[in-house]
Amino acid sequence: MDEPFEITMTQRQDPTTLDPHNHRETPTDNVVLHSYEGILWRGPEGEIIESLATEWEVVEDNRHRFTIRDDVQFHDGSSLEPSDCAFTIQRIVDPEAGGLESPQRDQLAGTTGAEVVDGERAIDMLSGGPNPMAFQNIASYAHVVSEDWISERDNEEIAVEMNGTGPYRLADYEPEEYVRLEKFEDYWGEEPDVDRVEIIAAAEDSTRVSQLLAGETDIISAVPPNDAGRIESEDGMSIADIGSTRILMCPMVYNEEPFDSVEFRQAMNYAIDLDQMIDEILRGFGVPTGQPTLPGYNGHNSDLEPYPYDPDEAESLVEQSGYAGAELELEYPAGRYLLNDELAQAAAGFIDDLENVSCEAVSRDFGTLAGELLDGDLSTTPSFYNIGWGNTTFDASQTLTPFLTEGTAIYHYRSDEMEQLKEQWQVETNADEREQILQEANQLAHDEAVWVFLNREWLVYGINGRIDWDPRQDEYFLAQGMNQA
Amino acid sequence: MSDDVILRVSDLSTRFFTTDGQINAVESLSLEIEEGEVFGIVGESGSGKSVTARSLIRLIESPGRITSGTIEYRDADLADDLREDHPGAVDGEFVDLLAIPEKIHRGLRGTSFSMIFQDPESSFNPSLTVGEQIAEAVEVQRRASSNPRSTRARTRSSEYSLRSYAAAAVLPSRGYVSSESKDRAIELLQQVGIPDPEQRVDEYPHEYSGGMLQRAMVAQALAGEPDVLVADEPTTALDVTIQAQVLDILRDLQEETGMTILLITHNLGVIARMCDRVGVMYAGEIVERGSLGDIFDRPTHPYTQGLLGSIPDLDAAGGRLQPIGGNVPSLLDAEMGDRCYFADRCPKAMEECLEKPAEYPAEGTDDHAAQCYLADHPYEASQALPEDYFEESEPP
Amino acid sequence: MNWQRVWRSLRAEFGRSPMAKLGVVLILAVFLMAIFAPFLATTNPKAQDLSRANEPPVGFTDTTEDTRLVDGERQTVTVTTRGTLEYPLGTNQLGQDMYSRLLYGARTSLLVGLLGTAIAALAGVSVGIVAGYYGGRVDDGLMRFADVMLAFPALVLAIALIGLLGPQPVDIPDPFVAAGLVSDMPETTVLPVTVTLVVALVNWVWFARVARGEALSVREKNYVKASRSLGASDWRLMLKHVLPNSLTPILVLATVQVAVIILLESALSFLGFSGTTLSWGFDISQGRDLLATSWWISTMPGLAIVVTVIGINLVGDWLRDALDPDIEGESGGGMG
Amino acid sequence: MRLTRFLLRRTAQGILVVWGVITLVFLLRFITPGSTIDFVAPLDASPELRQRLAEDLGLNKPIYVQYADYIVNLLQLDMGNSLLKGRPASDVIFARLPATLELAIAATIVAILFSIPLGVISATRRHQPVDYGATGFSLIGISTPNFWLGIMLILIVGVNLGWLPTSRRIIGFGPALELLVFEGRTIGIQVWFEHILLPSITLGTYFTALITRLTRNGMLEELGQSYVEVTRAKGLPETLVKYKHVLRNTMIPIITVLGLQMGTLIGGAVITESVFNWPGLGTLIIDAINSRDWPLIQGSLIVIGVGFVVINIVVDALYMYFNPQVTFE
Repeated sequence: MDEPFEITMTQRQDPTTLDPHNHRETPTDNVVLHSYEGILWRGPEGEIIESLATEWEVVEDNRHRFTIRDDVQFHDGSSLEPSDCAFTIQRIVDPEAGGLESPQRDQLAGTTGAEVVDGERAIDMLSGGPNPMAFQNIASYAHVVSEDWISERDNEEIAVEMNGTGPYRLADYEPEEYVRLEKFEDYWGEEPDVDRVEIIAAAEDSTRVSQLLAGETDIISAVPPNDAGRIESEDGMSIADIGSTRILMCPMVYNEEPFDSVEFRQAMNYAIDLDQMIDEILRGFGVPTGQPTLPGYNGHNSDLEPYPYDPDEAESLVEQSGYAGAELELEYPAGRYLLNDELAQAAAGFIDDLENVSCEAVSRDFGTLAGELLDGDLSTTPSFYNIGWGNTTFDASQTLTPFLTEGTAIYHYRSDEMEQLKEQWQVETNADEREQILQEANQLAHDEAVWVFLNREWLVYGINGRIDWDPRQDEYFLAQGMNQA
Repeated sequence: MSDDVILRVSDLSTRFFTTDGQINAVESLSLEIEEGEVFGIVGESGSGKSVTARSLIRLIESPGRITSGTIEYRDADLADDLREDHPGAVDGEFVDLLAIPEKIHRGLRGTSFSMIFQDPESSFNPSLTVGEQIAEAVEVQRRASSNPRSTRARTRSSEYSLRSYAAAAVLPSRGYVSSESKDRAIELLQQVGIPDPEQRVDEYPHEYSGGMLQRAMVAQALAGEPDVLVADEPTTALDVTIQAQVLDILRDLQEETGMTILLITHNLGVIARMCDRVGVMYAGEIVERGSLGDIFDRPTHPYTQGLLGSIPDLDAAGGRLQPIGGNVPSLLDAEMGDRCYFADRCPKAMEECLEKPAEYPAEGTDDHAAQCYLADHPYEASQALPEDYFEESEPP
Repeated sequence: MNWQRVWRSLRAEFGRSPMAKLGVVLILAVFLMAIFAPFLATTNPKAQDLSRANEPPVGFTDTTEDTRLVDGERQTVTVTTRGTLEYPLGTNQLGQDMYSRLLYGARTSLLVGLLGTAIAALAGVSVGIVAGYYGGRVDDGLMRFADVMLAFPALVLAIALIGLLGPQPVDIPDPFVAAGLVSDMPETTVLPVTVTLVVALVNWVWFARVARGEALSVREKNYVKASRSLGASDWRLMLKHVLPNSLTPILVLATVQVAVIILLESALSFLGFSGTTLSWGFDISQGRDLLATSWWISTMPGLAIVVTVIGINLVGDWLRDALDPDIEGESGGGMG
Repeated sequence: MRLTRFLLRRTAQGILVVWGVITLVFLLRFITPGSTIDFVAPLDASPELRQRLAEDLGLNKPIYVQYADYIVNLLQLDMGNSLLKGRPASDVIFARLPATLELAIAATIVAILFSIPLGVISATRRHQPVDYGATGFSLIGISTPNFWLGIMLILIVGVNLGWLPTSRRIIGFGPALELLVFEGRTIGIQVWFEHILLPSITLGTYFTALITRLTRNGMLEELGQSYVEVTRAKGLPETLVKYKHVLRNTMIPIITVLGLQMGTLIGGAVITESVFNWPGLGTLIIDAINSRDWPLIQGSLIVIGVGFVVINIVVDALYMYFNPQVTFE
């Protein structure tokens, strides 16, 4: 191969920083994970696989050990030491350690720090008590940085430079315009096929599709299903798709009229024809859900079916609830998820079709809506809203805890039963026992109809035929997984 | 006399086509102007004087149009130049100005003909200096005379690219006007008696007084050293003392350069002071013409008599016309009958006046003539129309 | 002010100008559409039929490559859809009737346009007259404040305020539905209150400037001075002399402002800052991602805006030509 | 002399206006519901974390202290750190500014290049087909929402015909020029031009239409003035009459309107940037508002306010240049 293989990728948003620990957005991950690697990593199906650590084990309930590779170099030429891995964890959980108030701290919830194991190329991750989520979290978060490199720089420099161990090093970065990456010649792992990558962003769906069709870019994320046909039918272009880790739902605040009635909440679920929404709006790119947890996740309850479409049942449940004639507003964040505007409007439309309820979809900008949801004050939370939630730990608790148990910033539901279950899943380390508890919680969420359950969001990519790539569930699209076709 | 004639107008009609109807502003007008004389046209407001002036230099704009007639201008060189390309326009030494293309005609403006307008305040572009505007007029002449033999060269609108127009719009001092022209503008200002011309030349019109502006206007009109100067109410807007000054300047310049002046005014005092020959205008027609003496001492047309009768003292500068009874006639075609237009105001109107009168020679010099039946016939009171004749027949 | 004379010159200009006639016809049509939307609409504009989504307007045939995921397999088929009379202007991605949505969208545009202009005029004229009439420090203070307002681009200020305050929609009951004359149509029309207030807030300055100018000149008129020396109160003078004299230019300005505000409202809806889902700008933004496949969803409401605003501008030209006030700034304010 | 004195006074006034803008922008933050903290704190932050963040950002001080701090910092050109980008707000804003300026200037050039000749031709050939065409175009131009126009241009020129790229900026004018000057490669300018063409047409159309209208009406009015007849009587070439004399006077009202309409241009830029994915101040402001990034919102609005004031001073100076009768009291 004489010609260098160069590709351009377009995603929805630009990275907000290049600091792997100072953000919480997938678009930023999609850039920094070219250069920074985790201690562990995930396979395409979400399974935990080795990365910078080759072995991992539970030493004690509150001590998890990782054995670190010895053949790894950072882009600046220094070699990876276990202390770098320990520093990475410290930097996230301890504001004093890395000079950073990391927004990812709660992603390592329970973790109190990390230390190098004397005399071994290994580190111990420490937690206050039993930590059933330790390996799941490390497989998803904590991307390793060089302690020396970080210590020599202030946070503003770290935000615009990168020095990781990954297969690509930063070549050129113009904030909010592009990131250019080139192959790191001394990468420890398998040499990637792609020599140079440019990552750009376009918030508009149509813009990304146009860019792909015009040959201005090689791979785009979040293709609206309407345009999938145009791409598929274009010579040398194709679609790749996979179910994501995100679900869409419409939470209802449990103590506000009329949603304080379980019957009413159930009625909302019976009212919508979810299958038709998925078929017609999403063109099948989606799967109906009936519980907060996706199949394949810890705690998924396979006995639960999505609520069927039954408007008559819905109307009679509304009558039973005593809230006939209710007027609802469904507030949705405009353009935040794949066709969520249309989905929310359609859901509102179906509810509005009931004889005894009227409903209107109201578009909100995500920032304002998120502010109302996240202030921890239930009274400012809209009583009925649409939101999406990604769970990259493949564990039900990461969805159940924030939404359905009291005291988190975003909760909208509480019941004594759920609170009891939460106490258990937070500490239970026996995997089977924990699975039971989580399944029970999912059953409860389904029966209580805490949300109007919508679909699992689908990842739809448009790809130029010169690239061969299988998409990942976790929304990452990284050049190291792409091959020249 | 025809040897001395410089401008020969025959059968000139100018009409305006408005939404209210056709207006006959100038109607079959004929006159001859001799080289070096001051010819005056006098008449009330609305009699078509100004339109006549504009017609002579072809400055009639839509919806107006010169509908018939010829304006012949004597210029042997011009005639030679045009004989080949526009044979129809040339007659001996005379060139019919209405038969040559606008482009060639434009080349004559400023250099062969020039005009002084009545309202100095609105006749200058407010956003350019007075000097700049006079210098433009000089420049027109300068460019024309740089190649005096060829009318085509002198009438071509110079090598002026779009770029320089744009530059001219933005940067007024660049482009068209040369510094020689500017110097000449200062001289001209001095000539018309503007004090401190070196400084004044760079001032804007709003910094000038009305009288000074009118002098500047004279300077501008003279900048191209025209053969014929048309002065349309040159002093109307000024107060009496300044009127006199401006008229003196005009008279002096005329004597100095020997140019021909066509002076248009409603002020008989001005006429008396300036003119050699006079035409009296009424409703778009010259109703009487003759030497100054003919008109003032031997007026024939009842209208002229009315005009003169209303002036207590002709020698008093600024003596104004007193209104004659009745209304100035409408020039709307639909309301103009085929008769003497003055008949409805004429104290001596007779049945003959209901037909269009011919031009009759009158007592006095050779070219004293009047468009009135009475010029050649005695007045007979028995044929007079009843006093209320026109009131009845006028449409309500 | 002499209303008879105003009326006469309006009529004369109207007779002369075919463009004025066209403008009045367009405006009347849009008004009738908006008012009688419940009768003219063939379908409830909010009623969805997902199985009839993205149908082209009648007379058009749409052929698309449709890729669907069926049991985990992607299948691509060529789908040909023919427009039907049932949905004369086609349907959107929810299978809603574009024609009916167009009619109801006119309501939002006109409601916001007229109400916003009325508020802006009321506020602007009051401030302007007070400033012009009293002059001096009052004038300086108010006009510097107006300068500050002008230094914010209208659209940016509007986006900021709406983003920060939320849409605050208010439901206005539809009288025809309430009276039972039509059924199966929306019972209310949504007025996006924040948008209305914000467009008024960003446009009052133009009215203030015009009213101030008029007040300044009227103040110096002799009859006003005379009335004042006779002891007439300031308020009385402002209401009796200054206000009526300012009406003509304000009327012309208001016409133009309605157009400006309609454009501004549609721009805000387009950016998702409105608060109603029945608006032309909203439909354009919804159709934007479907441009390549379903061009009519964005095109139809876009044309509706263009036609309406042309109509208003023509009427504005007519008023201006007939009444000939000297309005500073031609169209005043701005669209986005 | 006149100009210098005038500029000094206008600058003083401008500073006052900018101060007003700053104050208003600052107050805006306090009248709006929702706390900044909600946007800074992670999705599931604990109350303690939120409290600490508030302290870090100085959000718990009294308002007048915050105001004083803000002014003092601004005087040192410190607009605070962008919450969203984690960099100084001024860096973010000034990095975006060239894109917006390029777009605005390109649109203005498009507008002036087309509108003034069009207006002049239209006025001088009144009631001829070209006049009807120009009048029709300008009517449609001022009535078309530019977001819709942009979409239609993308659809037709970008997608259907494939002549021009549909979005993005790729390269700034500065770097493109460097490429040309130092390396002699025209590709930079070419790419820059291809990308800016549709956005600048979209943004410029309203102005083109507006100025065409103003030019035509102004020319018609001016052509009726007596001095025009005088210039013709002088024998000046017709083009000189129109461009030097008449157009110059027509410019006076046009300039006034342009100054007042600058806000529209900036507002239009917001929309155009959003449609064409143009990385300028407009898209930045929308992002900043959506994420309640106050330092960024305030900074952008202040920069725009200052720009507006500066442009208007320039416009006033131009106005004075074109209209010698003006004396600014």
